[in-house]
Order: sequence, then structure tokens, then C-alpha cells
Amino acid sequence: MTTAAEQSPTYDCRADFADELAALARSDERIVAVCNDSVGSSNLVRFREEFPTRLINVGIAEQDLVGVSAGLANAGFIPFVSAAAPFLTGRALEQIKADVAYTHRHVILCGQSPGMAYGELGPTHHSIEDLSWMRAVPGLEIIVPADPAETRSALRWAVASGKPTYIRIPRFKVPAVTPAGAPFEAGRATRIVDGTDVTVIAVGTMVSRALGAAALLERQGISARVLNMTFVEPLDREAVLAAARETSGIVTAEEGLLSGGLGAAVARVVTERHLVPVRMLGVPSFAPTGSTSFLLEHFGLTAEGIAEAAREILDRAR
Amino acid sequence: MTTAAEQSPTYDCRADFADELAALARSDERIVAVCNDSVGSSNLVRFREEFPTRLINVGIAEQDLVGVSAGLANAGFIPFVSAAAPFLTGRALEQIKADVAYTHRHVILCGQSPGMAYGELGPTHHSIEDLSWMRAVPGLEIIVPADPAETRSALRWAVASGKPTYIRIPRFKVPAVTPAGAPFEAGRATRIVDGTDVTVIAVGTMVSRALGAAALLERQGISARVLNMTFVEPLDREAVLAAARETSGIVTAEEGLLSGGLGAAVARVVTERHLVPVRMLGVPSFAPTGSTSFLLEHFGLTAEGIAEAAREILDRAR
Amino acid sequence: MTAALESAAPLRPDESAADTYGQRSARLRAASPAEAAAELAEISTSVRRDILTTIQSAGMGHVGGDLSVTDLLVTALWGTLRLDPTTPDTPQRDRFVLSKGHCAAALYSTLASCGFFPRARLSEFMAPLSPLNGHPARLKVPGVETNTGPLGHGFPVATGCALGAQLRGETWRTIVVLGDGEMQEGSNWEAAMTAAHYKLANLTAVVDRNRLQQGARTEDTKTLEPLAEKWASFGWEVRVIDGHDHRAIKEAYAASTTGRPVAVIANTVKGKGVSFMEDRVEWHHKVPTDEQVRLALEELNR
Amino acid sequence: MTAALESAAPLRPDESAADTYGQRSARLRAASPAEAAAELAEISTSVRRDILTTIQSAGMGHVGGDLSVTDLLVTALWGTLRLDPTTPDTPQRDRFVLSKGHCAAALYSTLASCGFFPRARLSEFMAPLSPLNGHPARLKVPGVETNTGPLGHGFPVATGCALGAQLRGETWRTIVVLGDGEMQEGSNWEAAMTAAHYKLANLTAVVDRNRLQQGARTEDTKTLEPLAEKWASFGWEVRVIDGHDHRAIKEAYAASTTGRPVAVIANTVKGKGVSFMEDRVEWHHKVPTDEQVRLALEELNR
Ligand SMILES: Cc1ncc(C[n+]2csc(CCOP(=O)(O)OP(=O)(O)O)c2C)c(N)n1
Ligand SMILES: Cc1ncc(C[n+]2csc(CCOP(=O)(O)OP(=O)(O)O)c2C)c(N)n1
Ligand SMILES: [Mg+2]
Ligand SMILES: [Mg+2]
Repeated sequence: MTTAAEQSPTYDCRADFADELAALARSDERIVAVCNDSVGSSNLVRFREEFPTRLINVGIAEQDLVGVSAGLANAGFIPFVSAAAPFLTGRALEQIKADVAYTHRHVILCGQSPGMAYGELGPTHHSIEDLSWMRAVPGLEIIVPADPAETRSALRWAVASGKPTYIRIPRFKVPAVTPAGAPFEAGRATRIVDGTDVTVIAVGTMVSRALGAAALLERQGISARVLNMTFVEPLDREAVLAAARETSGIVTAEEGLLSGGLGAAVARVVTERHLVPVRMLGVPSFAPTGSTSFLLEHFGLTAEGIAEAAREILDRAR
Repeated sequence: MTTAAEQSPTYDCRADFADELAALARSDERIVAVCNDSVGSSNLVRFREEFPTRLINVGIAEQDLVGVSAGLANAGFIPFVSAAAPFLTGRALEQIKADVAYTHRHVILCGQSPGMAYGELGPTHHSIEDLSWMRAVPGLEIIVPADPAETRSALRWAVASGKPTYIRIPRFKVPAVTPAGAPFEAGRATRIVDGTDVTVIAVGTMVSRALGAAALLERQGISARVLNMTFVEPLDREAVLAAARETSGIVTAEEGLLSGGLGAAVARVVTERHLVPVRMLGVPSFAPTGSTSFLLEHFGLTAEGIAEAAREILDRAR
Repeated sequence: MTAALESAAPLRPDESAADTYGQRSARLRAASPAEAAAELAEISTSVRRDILTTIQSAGMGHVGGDLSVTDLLVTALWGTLRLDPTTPDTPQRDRFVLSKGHCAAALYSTLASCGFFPRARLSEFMAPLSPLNGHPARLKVPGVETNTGPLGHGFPVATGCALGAQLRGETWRTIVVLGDGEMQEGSNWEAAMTAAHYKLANLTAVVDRNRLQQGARTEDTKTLEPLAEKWASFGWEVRVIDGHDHRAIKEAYAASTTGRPVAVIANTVKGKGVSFMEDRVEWHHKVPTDEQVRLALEELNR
Repeated sequence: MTAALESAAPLRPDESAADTYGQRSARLRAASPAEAAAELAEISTSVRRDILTTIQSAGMGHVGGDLSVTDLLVTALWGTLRLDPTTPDTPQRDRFVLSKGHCAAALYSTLASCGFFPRARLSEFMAPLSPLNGHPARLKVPGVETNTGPLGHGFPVATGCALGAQLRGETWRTIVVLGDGEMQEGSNWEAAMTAAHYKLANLTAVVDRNRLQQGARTEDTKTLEPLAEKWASFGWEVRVIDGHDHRAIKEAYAASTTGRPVAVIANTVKGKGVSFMEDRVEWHHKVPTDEQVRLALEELNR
């Protein structure tokens, strides 16, 4: 069964990343891009054409990538650090902790090809751990854009905020899900669909699938609220609380490990503030080989999978 | 107000680590120790004396430390990797993920001076993130011993299990808390105090403080159950579930960040299986300068702090 | 987090291919480099053919680095190391580690040629649930010593293997192959220093010096030269060779003469053997069309 | 995770000390190395005294490395770099980074001597909620450019500072001081390669070559020699000096003559200036008794 969101055109947000980065760089000379031999895979070809001196390639050296970027911030630049998410977050973790977050430098970390975007390349190239790892770095803002508009907003926000920020840049194609005129604010989720029975809180690639789930559930007479939790940090605790109070249960959906990402953030609010059943959807462990679509299906990270989890939650709540 | 546990003698478990490691090495030639210029701080002086050729010092190079250890495992050794917890987990995270967990090598990672044991040395030397980071490495067992007996058991278990394991080696002095004859099994918490009103689930340095809290609460007519969740992974889900069913709320206490460690693991079980209020105690962000005791006090990680959280939970539950 | 690893069943040896390999490789190991060269070259050509068809069936892969590393791989596995595909975990085996794990197709094609698993399985490269993942995973593929893919991992692990043999006083040896771009990873210099300190004469590190990395020439990205001096200053015995000359490779793989670990800087051509791919950065991971594969195979047949 | 950082208020400049520093350091910067040496030595002695009493009051610290690095620090901050303690964040300032952050007491004592904060505050070293944390934290201590403590961080960051100046076409320069043991961290070799590739002639990396690390001699732990060759092979201009000779240090801090970044290998003595601490590994972080501090101060007074 196809849903409205699934029929919509889909977009590779890397184009929006490249475009918005260039636009920002045009009006702000402090912006530079820093990469690890990833000019192509980090979508910086266009940036290099327009700003050849403002693209810094440190080669295949992720610790240096982040350290040098912190130094560039010290020198007054605003570095967009662009590298494959698993290497950026896994290989340079202590640099992210010490040089960026703890030193409090305005460095914008762009995790490219996050989640299971590099499906067939396997667990070393999957970045299912990044949200858990980055949530456990104090002082880091975490943004998971869900579509082209949010990708652009995330970049603009990160420049304006002055804060150390991690952004997951989407690669797997997604439909546009952001309602026209929706504000983009730290700590503020977007309620894309209102609903009264159950709430689905999703990020990134899972948002359109959550919308698909809501459509499926509607046909079954279930009213599902869909929240796009763009900022995993700071989390919109009020939106979670409202969902806990106003609906009978929450399903969280993320293209990442279940241990410490969105699901854990939501569960903390729920258990500390207002109890309601939660069902977490995500990736349980190292994933097998396969395309991103195959893997998402494999782990039930589909409209159907989310709808099923929502029904289970409602059964439990009753 | 002092409690029984606080009056007990306290132990620096590094002595037990050193002693047990030597004992194990005596009967198993496969055991080697690997360190990063940390012979002293990793408590390997004695090991070196007895087994000079079986102590490998790779110098100040944590990525190499873990990679070389994975290679030693490939060659048939059982390496105990001993390094300060923040550097071991933060600097070598991708090696832990790829070379140890994903390659599935029997490497035993010993995080020395964990939590805020290096109080005055500041956030770069605190390891409040390790439980969150390690929980988000699939296939890694995580043990947080609470006293000398558990420190020894953890080492023995890690050798026998054949599994990639992370052990937090206690440095901050703790009283003995393990009941005589208590089994040491993966996925099995120890119920040190039985209770019916509220449950405190603690790990490591927090266990004796949880016992202190139970004593305080008892004087106020509140019956608190105390669980020592030695294995953060695999978690004793049944013990959590029983606590959720049989008591009115759960307090979790850990010397670590609140984002993704013990608290998150417990909250997942609670929100998915049986709802009950949870209050998480831990460290909210980078800690200031100060001794370990000072910092634990600063963050309310004391018997009084735990008791207060338990009372709050009971108020909410009522 | 405790959980099962991936789900597909691991590959098993191909007994008959392994048998052929056992005899032929014993002969090639014993032969002088000059004697063995032609036969090793022949095997390399057939491995190159398999690489191309493997990437063709997957529709993905890193063909440029696969073709530059082939002769280094074949000479290691067929002409130098003592391996038994039917008992891939035997403690006394020599160890081979491909640190530049993105060249999995080259490793798989070579392992299959030795009989570590049936050659026919190469067509499953990167298929859903396939054991032949885009980067080598040891629990799935016999002959893989450690999982690689992120650059800068295989070398420290290989150092640990060699150190292990030294500690045990055993004679098996370890060969690790690195990309040249990969040498920009600091973890490798940590390992280089460790291996030299422990005088791991049983370790050979081979740099596939094709002068290209993912996005550009190495010297335009981050200068590696003078690379031989770097290795020498880190305490290694250095041998600079033509990485497509099987005789030179086999000679370079000979034991250390100095008691120090040996670094082989193998000058190679990325895309070697396929004229339109040679020394062109875009073939790092561009996928040939069917027509291009046909042309490439034709060139290799000549 | 969003949250406030630590709680204690940041330190503020000591205006009057800063004023004295402004004049005196301008003179020392302009003076020839030979002329400046005696005065720099005098300042170093008083900084050494502060280091000892600072560690004494804290009951913790890394005295050996503090004393080996003092002359390098003082010559950088008093005799070479353009700094203004009253406006420590002015964009045009030169940058000083102490990569071996465990020697915070030496950095703090030197910064206090310049007036970045009142010298009296040194007694708060590592006290509860003190801004003078065991490792330097920039939001608390003016003059600290980046938070260090884990080894191998300051050098890449300093490389970024220097690259930033180069990109802006600005003339300010960056000096970073590393421990010799610290050179075992691969992240440093990544930075060394980056700085050479970008020809960061505005960057000086100083190695405090005291030949000891935490647990033993560097050469017994993991061989660093031939260290000068390592730096040279990584593309640096190398200057080997006596790291306690202020004239030699000031000369070595002079601008690059080759267009390449400059590595200063400063041969030093760990525990320098206190006979019973000199070149003894246990003084890496042993804390002197009150009597030992008295003896040490007496020696320094001579
Ligand atoms: C840690 C890490 N960073 C980045 C990458 C992405 N990547 C894959 S291959 C490659 C280029 C490798 O160049 P080189 O080592 O020269 O290999 P070859 O030329 O033989 O293909 C890069 C940057 C990676 N796999 N791992
Ligand atoms: C990443 C990391 N690993 C380990 C340590 C622990 N440590 C602190 S000081 C030190 C020795 C440093 O030796 P060296 O660089 O020679 O400094 P110095 O002799 O000048 O004190 C070590 C290993 C650390 N601070 N950071
Ligand atoms: Mg290459
Ligand atoms: Mg030293």
C-alpha cells in the first residue's frame, strides 16, 4: 500500500547542503569548509569551484580534521567540517569532546551519508552510533534534518547560533515534509500531523515514513500525531510531554542504534515527567550488507513497521 | 548523618585488579597486558615484575593500543588493555568498534580511573561519557564493578566469556557491598537490599551510596530495594521489570552522564514493558574542578541525594 | 550492547580449488622470484578479470585501487605466505591484512582464487545479506584476519599479530598492505613507531603507492613525499620497487635483513591493466559500464 | 547535550602586572637573543618558584615537565610573541598553545607573570570550583587558546590557528609546545603533515625533549629517535637547541627561513633547576613535601 508521502518526489539533500553552504559563504567571509579527502563525497565540489581558497582538505586524517577546524575557529573562521559521519564521529570523538565542545568553539560538524546511507559498505561505514555518541558529548547541539528545507535551515541556524553543532546531512532520498512557514528553532519539534490516539516521534529519513504510518493508521481509524524532532539536542521536552499527556503512547523512529539516541532522549522525559508507553524503532546491532532501502525494510523502519508499532502501543495502553 | 556503609572500611580496587590479573596470568599463558605509558596509573607495576615479557607498552598512542591488542588476540593472546578510561574510550572509539566489537575479538578493555576519579584534572580526564559511548558499540559487554570482589569477578568473567568486554576499574575508594556467595553472571543484577516501596538501581561507586540511601529511607519508614546492576550490558531486564512491577518507582544512580548510560538502559525497559516513574541521577554536563568526593557531593550523588530522589519518586507515584 | 552480528551464513572453503592452490603455491613459494614471476603474473591477470566482473555484478566497488593492488596481493597470497584455505584459522598460518579495506573486491577475488571460498560466490558481492560485504568482515569470509574499511586500522592490528608471533617465539609472519593516501592517518604512524620499537622483523608493510587517493593526487591533497625517508626515520628497512613487477615484489617480500620491520614502497598505477582507467582519479570508485568491462577484459586477454 | 559549562567565574587580567609586562616584553622582544637572555632567565626562575608553590598548595601537579618547559614558555610569552593580557582575545594576537596540557602549573605561572590574571590566584590551583583546573580551560583562564590535557590535541589546533592566519594573509604567528612522549600520538603526525603541506611558515612547534615520559625514558618506552630526521622527513625546518639556554631558544623562535614550518627540538632536563628532581622519572607527577619545596626554592635562589 503506497501512501501520499511515498508517492511524492524525493530529494537528495546533498544538493541543498551544497547550495546553502555556498549561499552562506557568499555573505559571510568567515565560513570555510574542511574535509578529509572527501571533496566529492562531502559534496564540496561546487564550494571549491566558487571558493577555492576556502576549502581546506586535510587528507585522510579525521583527528586532524577536527583539531584543525577548532584552530580555524580560534582564528575567527566558522568551519563546516564535512566528512562521512562514521569517521567524523567515531575517529575524532575525543577531538569533538575536547577541542570543540569543551573548548566551546563554533565548529559545525556535518556528518555525511549518515545512518545506513552507505548500506552495502557495511557496519564500518554505517553511522548508526552517531546520535548516541554525540548526545553523550556535553554542549553539542544535534540536528537531524528530514528534508531539503530543513537541511538548509539547519545550516543557517548553525551559523547564526554560534554553537558547536552536529548536523546529520541526509543522503538517502526523502520527500519534502516541512510544512510551509514552519519555524526552525532549537528545542522545537514540528507537529506535522495532529493526532489524539498515538504519537510518532521521528527524525531524518524516518519522518516521511512516520507520515506514511499516520496515513495507514488513519484508514484504520487511528489518529496518529507525527512530530519531527529535528533537534535531538536540545530536545523539545514540552512536545514530548504534550504527546505523553494527550495521546496514549509514543513510537520513536530513527535510523540509528536503539541504545542512546532519540528513543533514549524521549524515554527520559517520559519516565521522569509523565508516564506513557514508548516503543522504540531503530537498528538493534551491526547491520548486514544491503542497500539502504533494503536495510530499512529489514529492520522494520517503514511506514508499515511504524504503524504496526503504533498499534502495539495502543494495545498496551488499553 | 552517617550510614552503616559509610562507616565501613573502604578499598581502592586497583589492588584487586592487579592481584587478580596476576593470578589469572599465572594460570593462563594467553593473558597479556597492554598499556599506553600507563604502567603505574594502570596498576601494572606488579604484573610487569612477574611477567616482564607479557606487559606491552605501546607508548602514548591509544588507537594503536587497541589495534595492536586486537592483533594480539588474533595471534591467540587474551589482552587486557589498561588505560585511563577517557582516553581508551574516547580516543580509540573507532578501533573499539571496528577492530574489537565488529571483528569480534576477545579483547578486555579496562577503563582505569573512570567517572570522576581524576576529579581535579577536569573534564578531559573525567570519563563520564564512557557508559553512553560503550553502550552504543554493538556486541560489547559492559561491566561496572562496585567493590573488590566484583572487580575480581569481572576480570575472571571476562576471561572465561570469550567476549569483547569493557570493564570500569574502580579507583575511588568503596566499601565492600557484595553479599557473600552472590553469583556473578552476565545479565544478572544483585538485589543487595530487598524493599517494596521504591527501587534504587546503581552501579560502581553509587552502590554503597544507594545502600546508605536505603538505610536513611528505612529510618523514615520507606522500604527501598537496592539493585547493583553490575552488567550495564547485557542488562538484567527481568530485575528492572520486577522493580517496576513490585515497587512504585525507580531511581538510577551512576557516576556518569545522564544521556545514554544506566539510566537510559533502565528507562527503555520501563517505557517498553511496565511503566513506573524513574528518576535518573548522574552528571548533567562537563564537571567543574574538584576532588572526586567534592564532585559527587556537588551533583547530589550521595546517600542523601539518592534518598531525596527516592522520596520525590514516591511523591510522584502517589 | 549485546546482540548477534550479521545474519548471513559465513562462506566455506572450496576444497578442490584449495587443493590446487596448496600444490601450486608451495611450488611458487619455493621458486626463485625470477622463476615464479610469469606464473604469478598469469594468476594476477585472472584475478583482475574476476575483480572486473565482481564489480560489474555488484554495480559498485573501488576498481582503481583493486587493480593497483592486485599484483601485491597475488604475490603475497600465492607466492610468499604459508596459508591453508581449508584451515583458515590454524594458529601457525602467516597473516595477511588488507588495511585499505575498500579494495575488498581485489581481496575477495584473490581469496577465491586460492580456494578460501568458491569463486562463483563472487557474484554476490554486496548483495543483500551477502557475506561478501563492501568491506572485509572476518566472521563471514575465511582468510580475512580483521575487519577493515575505515583507513588506518589494519596496520596497527597487523602490528599486534607480528608482536604476538614474536612474543610466542613463532616463525609465522605478517604482511599488511596499505594505501598511500591511507598513510595520512596518524594511527599508521603510531603503528610504524611501535613495530620499529619492538623490532618486528617478522612484519612487512607494503604501501600501494599509486599516487592517487579518493579525490586527487596524494601530493596535491597532502604531501607524502619523501615517503621512503619517513619510513626510514621511523626505524624501518625500506625497499622501493615497481609494484607490478612480480619478481621485484617477491624479492621485496623476503625476510628482513636488518632485524627491523620492512616497508615496501610499491610504485603502482591505479587502474593498472585497463588503459582507460590507468592513473585516473575518477576510477577510484567509478563503476564501469558493461561495454567498458568488455573492453577491459579484452585488454587483459591480450 | 546542551548545558552550561563549569560554574566558577573566569579569571580577569591583572591590569598593573599586564602594564609592566607590556613594556618589559616589548623591550625583550626587540632585544637580540644575547641581550634578552639574562632577563628571560631571571623571569624563568621566578616562574619556577611559582610553579613549586602552586603545586605545593594544590598538593598535586606535574612538576617534572613544568620545570623542563619553563624556559620554553617564558621565552615564548615574554620574549617572542605579541600578546596583550588586557585584551586576550584580540584577533591580531599571536597564539601560544601548550599541547602538553598536564603542565598547566607552568602555563598558569607564566600567564600570571604576564598579568593575564592575578598571581595570587595561583594558590587556587585545582581547588574546588577553581578556574585553575588541573588542565587549561580557555573559558576560565585568559591566555589559554584551547583546552588541552589529552595529549596530541594542541598541535592540530595550533595548526588550524596558523592556517587561519595564512588564509587571512595576516602576520600573527603561532607557537605550540609539545611533550616528547606526546610525539607518540598519531594525531601529531597528522598535524605535522598538514602544516608542511600548507607550508605554514608562521607555525613553530617546540618539542620539550626531556627524554622522559610518564613511566620511563622515551627511548625505553617507544623509540622517538632519530627525532630530527622524523620532523625533517615530514617537511619541517628543524632546529635542535639547548632548551634551557634562553638565547638559543629565542634564536630558534625566529621566523622560518625556508618557508616551511619550524620544529624546535629543545633538549631539556625534566625537573630542571631542582637537583633532586632532575632527570628522574618519578618526578613526573610526584608531589614535593614542604621540606622538599623549601630545599628546591633555596636551590633556585642561588
Ligand atoms: C577513516 C577513513 N576516512 C575516509 C575514508 C574514505 N575513503 C575510502 S578510500 C579513500 C581513499 C584512499 O586512498 P588510498 O589509501 O591511496 O587508496 P587507493 O588509492 O589504493 O584506493 C578514502 C578517503 C575511509 N574509508 N576511512
Ligand atoms: C591521550 C593521553 N594519553 C595519556 C595521557 C596520560 N599522560 C599524562 S602526561 C603523560 C606523559 C607525557 O610525557 P611527555 O609528553 O614527555 O611530557 P613531559 O615529559 O614533558 O611531562 C601521559 C602519558 C594523557 N594525558 N593523554
Ligand atoms: Mg592511493
Ligand atoms: Mg617528556
